[in-house]
Amino acid sequence: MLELSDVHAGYGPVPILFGVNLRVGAGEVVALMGRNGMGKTTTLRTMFGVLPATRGAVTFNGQSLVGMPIHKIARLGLGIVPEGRGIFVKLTVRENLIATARPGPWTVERVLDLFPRLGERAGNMGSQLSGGEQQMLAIGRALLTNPRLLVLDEATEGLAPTVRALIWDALSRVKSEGQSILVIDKFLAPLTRIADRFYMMEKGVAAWTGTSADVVARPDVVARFLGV
Amino acid sequence: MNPMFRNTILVALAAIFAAAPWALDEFSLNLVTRMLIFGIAAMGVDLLVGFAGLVPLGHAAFLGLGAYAAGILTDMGLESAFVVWPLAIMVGALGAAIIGGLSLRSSGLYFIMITLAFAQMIYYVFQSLRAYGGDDGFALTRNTFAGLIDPYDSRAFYFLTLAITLVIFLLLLRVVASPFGVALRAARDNEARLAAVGLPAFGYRLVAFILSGALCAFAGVLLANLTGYITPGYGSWPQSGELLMMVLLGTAGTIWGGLLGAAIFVALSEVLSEVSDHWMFYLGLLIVLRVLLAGGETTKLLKRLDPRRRADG
Amino acid sequence: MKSYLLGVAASVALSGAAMAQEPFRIGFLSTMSGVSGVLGQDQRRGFDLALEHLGGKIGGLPVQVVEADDKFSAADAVQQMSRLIDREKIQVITGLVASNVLMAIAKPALAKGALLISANAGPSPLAGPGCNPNLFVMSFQNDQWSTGVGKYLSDKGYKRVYFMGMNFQAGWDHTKAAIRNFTGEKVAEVYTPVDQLDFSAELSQLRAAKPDAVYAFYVGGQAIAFVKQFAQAKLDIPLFGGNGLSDPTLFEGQGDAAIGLTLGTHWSAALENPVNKKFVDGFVKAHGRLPSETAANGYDDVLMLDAAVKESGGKTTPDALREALRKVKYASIRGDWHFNTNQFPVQNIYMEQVERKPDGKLGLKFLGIAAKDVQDPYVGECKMAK
Amino acid sequence: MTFSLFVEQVFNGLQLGMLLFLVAVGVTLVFGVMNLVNLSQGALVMMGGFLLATATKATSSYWLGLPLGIAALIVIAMLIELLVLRRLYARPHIDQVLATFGLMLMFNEGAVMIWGRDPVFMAIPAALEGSVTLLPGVAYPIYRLAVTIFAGALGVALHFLISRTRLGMLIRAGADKREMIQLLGVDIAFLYLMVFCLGGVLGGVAGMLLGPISAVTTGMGDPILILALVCVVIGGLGSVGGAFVAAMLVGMCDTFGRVLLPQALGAGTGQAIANMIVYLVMAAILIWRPAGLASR
Repeated sequence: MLELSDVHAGYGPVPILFGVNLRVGAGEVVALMGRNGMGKTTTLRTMFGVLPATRGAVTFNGQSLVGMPIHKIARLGLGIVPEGRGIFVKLTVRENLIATARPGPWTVERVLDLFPRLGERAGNMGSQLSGGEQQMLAIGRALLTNPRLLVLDEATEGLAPTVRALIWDALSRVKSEGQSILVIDKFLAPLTRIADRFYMMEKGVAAWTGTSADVVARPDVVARFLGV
Repeated sequence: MNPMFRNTILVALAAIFAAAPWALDEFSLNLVTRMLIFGIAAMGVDLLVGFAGLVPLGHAAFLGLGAYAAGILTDMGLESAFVVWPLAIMVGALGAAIIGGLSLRSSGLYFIMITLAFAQMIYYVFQSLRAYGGDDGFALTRNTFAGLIDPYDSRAFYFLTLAITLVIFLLLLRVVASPFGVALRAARDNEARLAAVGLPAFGYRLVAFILSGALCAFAGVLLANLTGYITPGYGSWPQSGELLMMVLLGTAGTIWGGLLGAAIFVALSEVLSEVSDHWMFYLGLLIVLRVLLAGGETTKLLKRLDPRRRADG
Repeated sequence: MKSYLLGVAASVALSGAAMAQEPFRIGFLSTMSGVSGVLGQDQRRGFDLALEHLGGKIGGLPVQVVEADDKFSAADAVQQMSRLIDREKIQVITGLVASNVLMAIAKPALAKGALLISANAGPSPLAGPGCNPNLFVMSFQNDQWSTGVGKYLSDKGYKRVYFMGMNFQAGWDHTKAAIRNFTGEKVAEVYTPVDQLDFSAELSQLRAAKPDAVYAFYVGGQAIAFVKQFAQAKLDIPLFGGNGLSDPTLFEGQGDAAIGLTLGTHWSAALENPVNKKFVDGFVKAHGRLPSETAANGYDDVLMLDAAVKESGGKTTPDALREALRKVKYASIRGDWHFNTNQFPVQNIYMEQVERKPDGKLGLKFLGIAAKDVQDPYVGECKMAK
Repeated sequence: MTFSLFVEQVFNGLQLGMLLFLVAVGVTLVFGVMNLVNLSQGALVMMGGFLLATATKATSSYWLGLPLGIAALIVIAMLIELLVLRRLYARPHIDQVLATFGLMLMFNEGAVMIWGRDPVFMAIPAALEGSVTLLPGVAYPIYRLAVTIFAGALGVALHFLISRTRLGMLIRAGADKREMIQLLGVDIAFLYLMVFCLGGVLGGVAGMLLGPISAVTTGMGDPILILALVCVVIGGLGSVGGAFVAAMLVGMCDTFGRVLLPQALGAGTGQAIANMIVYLVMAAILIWRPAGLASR
């Protein structure tokens, strides 16, 4: 459903992406990995139209996203959980969920069922939440836009192991509902359990792609793209 | 700019300014004098807008402070410009120190609004000075120069203003190129970095504010002398807006832009008001178009003309 | 530019028969733009109507009017004065609707030898020590209207009067003159800021003081706001003022609230004389409403200049006109009046009242003379060097 | 000061405060959500007066004129946003100040070109004529009371809009994280348009309410704009609640200052300080809290 081919982009005169090719199919969970500064977040920003692609094509269900305003891209069915979570601090938890909600299978009740913790804090302001709660809220908020593709950028960064486990559990449940997901994360082990396919980014291109089984079977790939 | 080209322009400008008194009738000469006077004020405002990145919407207050101080001192029997003018400028600087000290605790939008509010306060002080005509204002006898200059000779007054403007212009060029000017711009671009090397942005900004207030006060003194009459209108908030327009019409952040902008503004309002009683509409339209069509040119220029950045690449 | 065009048009019209005659070039410096532009614009309407009635000539001379806009600012006024005198080489300047503008240009213009004829502003400093042989104010001195009103209030037997005014020179002049000429008790003397538009606090205070009558000096937008709010407060106290409190330019804005206002004035649209009738009828026909006091001054100004130029035998130099103006006699729209030694008018002050006319529009009823041959109180301080 | 005069002045102060609040809300919302200085709000106040006067005259009915006038205001506010302000959001503050200052000049003189220099009349609607007795001996004009109540009701409605509706949530979210709400599918350009129209219309409505009390003339909005800006600064930029508190404070200080200060300090000094009281209060508050009352 999502296809990037030969995408170039950058900040002003500084190029970051040098021809990214990437594809996410319907119902698929795809992981995007790589060391810091290799262009993962930039790829997402280009997909969402925040950064203009200087070359190449981004299509979603056959429709070109290049040059489209950010909100239209989102409305086509791309839901994002951004790096740093981007919670609205002056809104309550419930308001964060419903402010940008669009109709579809995901409802507030189902999200609260997925993350019961949010239900307990429904009346609290966004600014009063812990990091883990903010992350749950960001995921719930993205789900409530009822995206065809959910995109997560570093959804477990800086969280305690128990909270991380909660998030991974929730994502597997989401996957089991048939939701397509594109996920950026640093933790390989849980990703191999949930992702169907992997892309490894290096120096602005998606240098390697393969299934979860391939990743597990190829320690050399892991060492090359993720090792320190 | 090519130095050869620049020098040619400067020489040509100097020739034009020197020849003006003989080429122009008294009306046009007074108009040019007004341009220079507002140029001084606009250069002062530009110091804040273009170099400190602060937008004051109340600098007419210092224009008014200078004019009122000069008028009141003259009324008290001090006639010599050598006494009255420095005192009046000091009054402006003192006012700027107080207002600046209070306003500079904020920045951005707050700074705009707070300077406006303080200027309104001073405006109402002028308006309530019953001994000095209240809202109607009062007449000022032009200050004397110990017999060196005839204050009522338009040419003499023009050359005096021209000389003052030139001196201020050259001084300001040195000021913005000095370590002080560099620190001021550094504070504009990255306050945290400046603070990290132990330089408080507040101090630099306050000095810039006082300097710009003093320049506006000087312009007020000159304008009061040229006009021979002082009203609270000198300190009104639309006047503050006009000072900003002058900075924009020139080019913010260049010092000479203040002079150019003031000249354009004075000429523009003169021409427009001769063409139509509705000149304010067209003035407003021109300002809006200028802002919209400039397309952020001001900011781009700010960056391009910043010597530090230019040195970087 | 506009004035140049007018000038060129006038000069073109002159070629031919009038070629031999030098046109009378006159500067019209007034507030033509901005919020106060209504004053200068109406003054100019009156001025132009008189020119039309005189066949475009003053004292038999073709006229070239050069207009300049003072923008209600002292600094701009001085600059425009310089344009008229230094560039246009005009020596006779009239118009001058605003006190602050007249005050600002008087000294420099007189120093250049120009003749100033104010057709509206009459600030007290220029009537006293600041008087000058080349400065004529043909309209009124600020104190005159309210001198009449103060006397009228005393004559009508009001005991306790509440005085209010705008906080600037004209406000003080007018209000203090009313107080000076009123023999009863002054309940209060309140001045409000010139840009204040809500008088609720002052009106509540006024209600609590329970005066017999109120004198108020307000002009322009403040007059509209004050009169409306006074009516809305349902105070049932008669309201008096000068001509500025309600004039035909304000009728539309004030509506019924103006009905019953009693005003002191040096001229009224209701004055019965043939010249005034011709003026008022002509103005109503041209502009669809009664003329304001500034329009009347503009009109009367031209009539006076016409007589003065005839008196001087067609000479329009400041010296010739000055001497002629000192002796001038003409049929004025306001009846007989003459220049005092300070060259401000000595004239009757009339009372008029705003009423609803049978045609449904607001109009003015003439109540009579409040005071005869009123002169300003500053004339004694004028030491005119002849 | 007698008790009845005190009560009356409280009502006067409330009414002034409410009107200032309506004008200040537009400025503070635009500050908060779009980070834009809008000096053209005063022009919208004036346009409100002129439009209602014209619409009332054309339809011979205040109650028909009111919705028509508001509709026209919405169109004007939209045009301002679409043609000018939209291009200024990413600009430095000086560009915003000057462009909106230019707009103010254009509207003030444009009103002269359309309606002429003579002030335009606006009557109190017949249903709101007359006065009510608040206390024995204190008759208060019904219209002023109605203005206070109506403006207060608008304030409550606005509070409801901002705190309870989706639009309100988006306004608060947009003031917080501009890019994030676009990433979640919200058309920010449309949201900004809505916010500006909302603020502009509230300012215009203030002008409409003011019309029958004061003069409908060019520049009538300018002094109100300045006072509203003071409220915005005292209240804290972007804070609607702060603007409300500040507007009440300014309304009361101004009303009571004009009565009490001349009594306490003598006519001359008292009146001079009464003119400045609002600015003195502002200076005092800013020395205490440089970012306004709403800041923590």
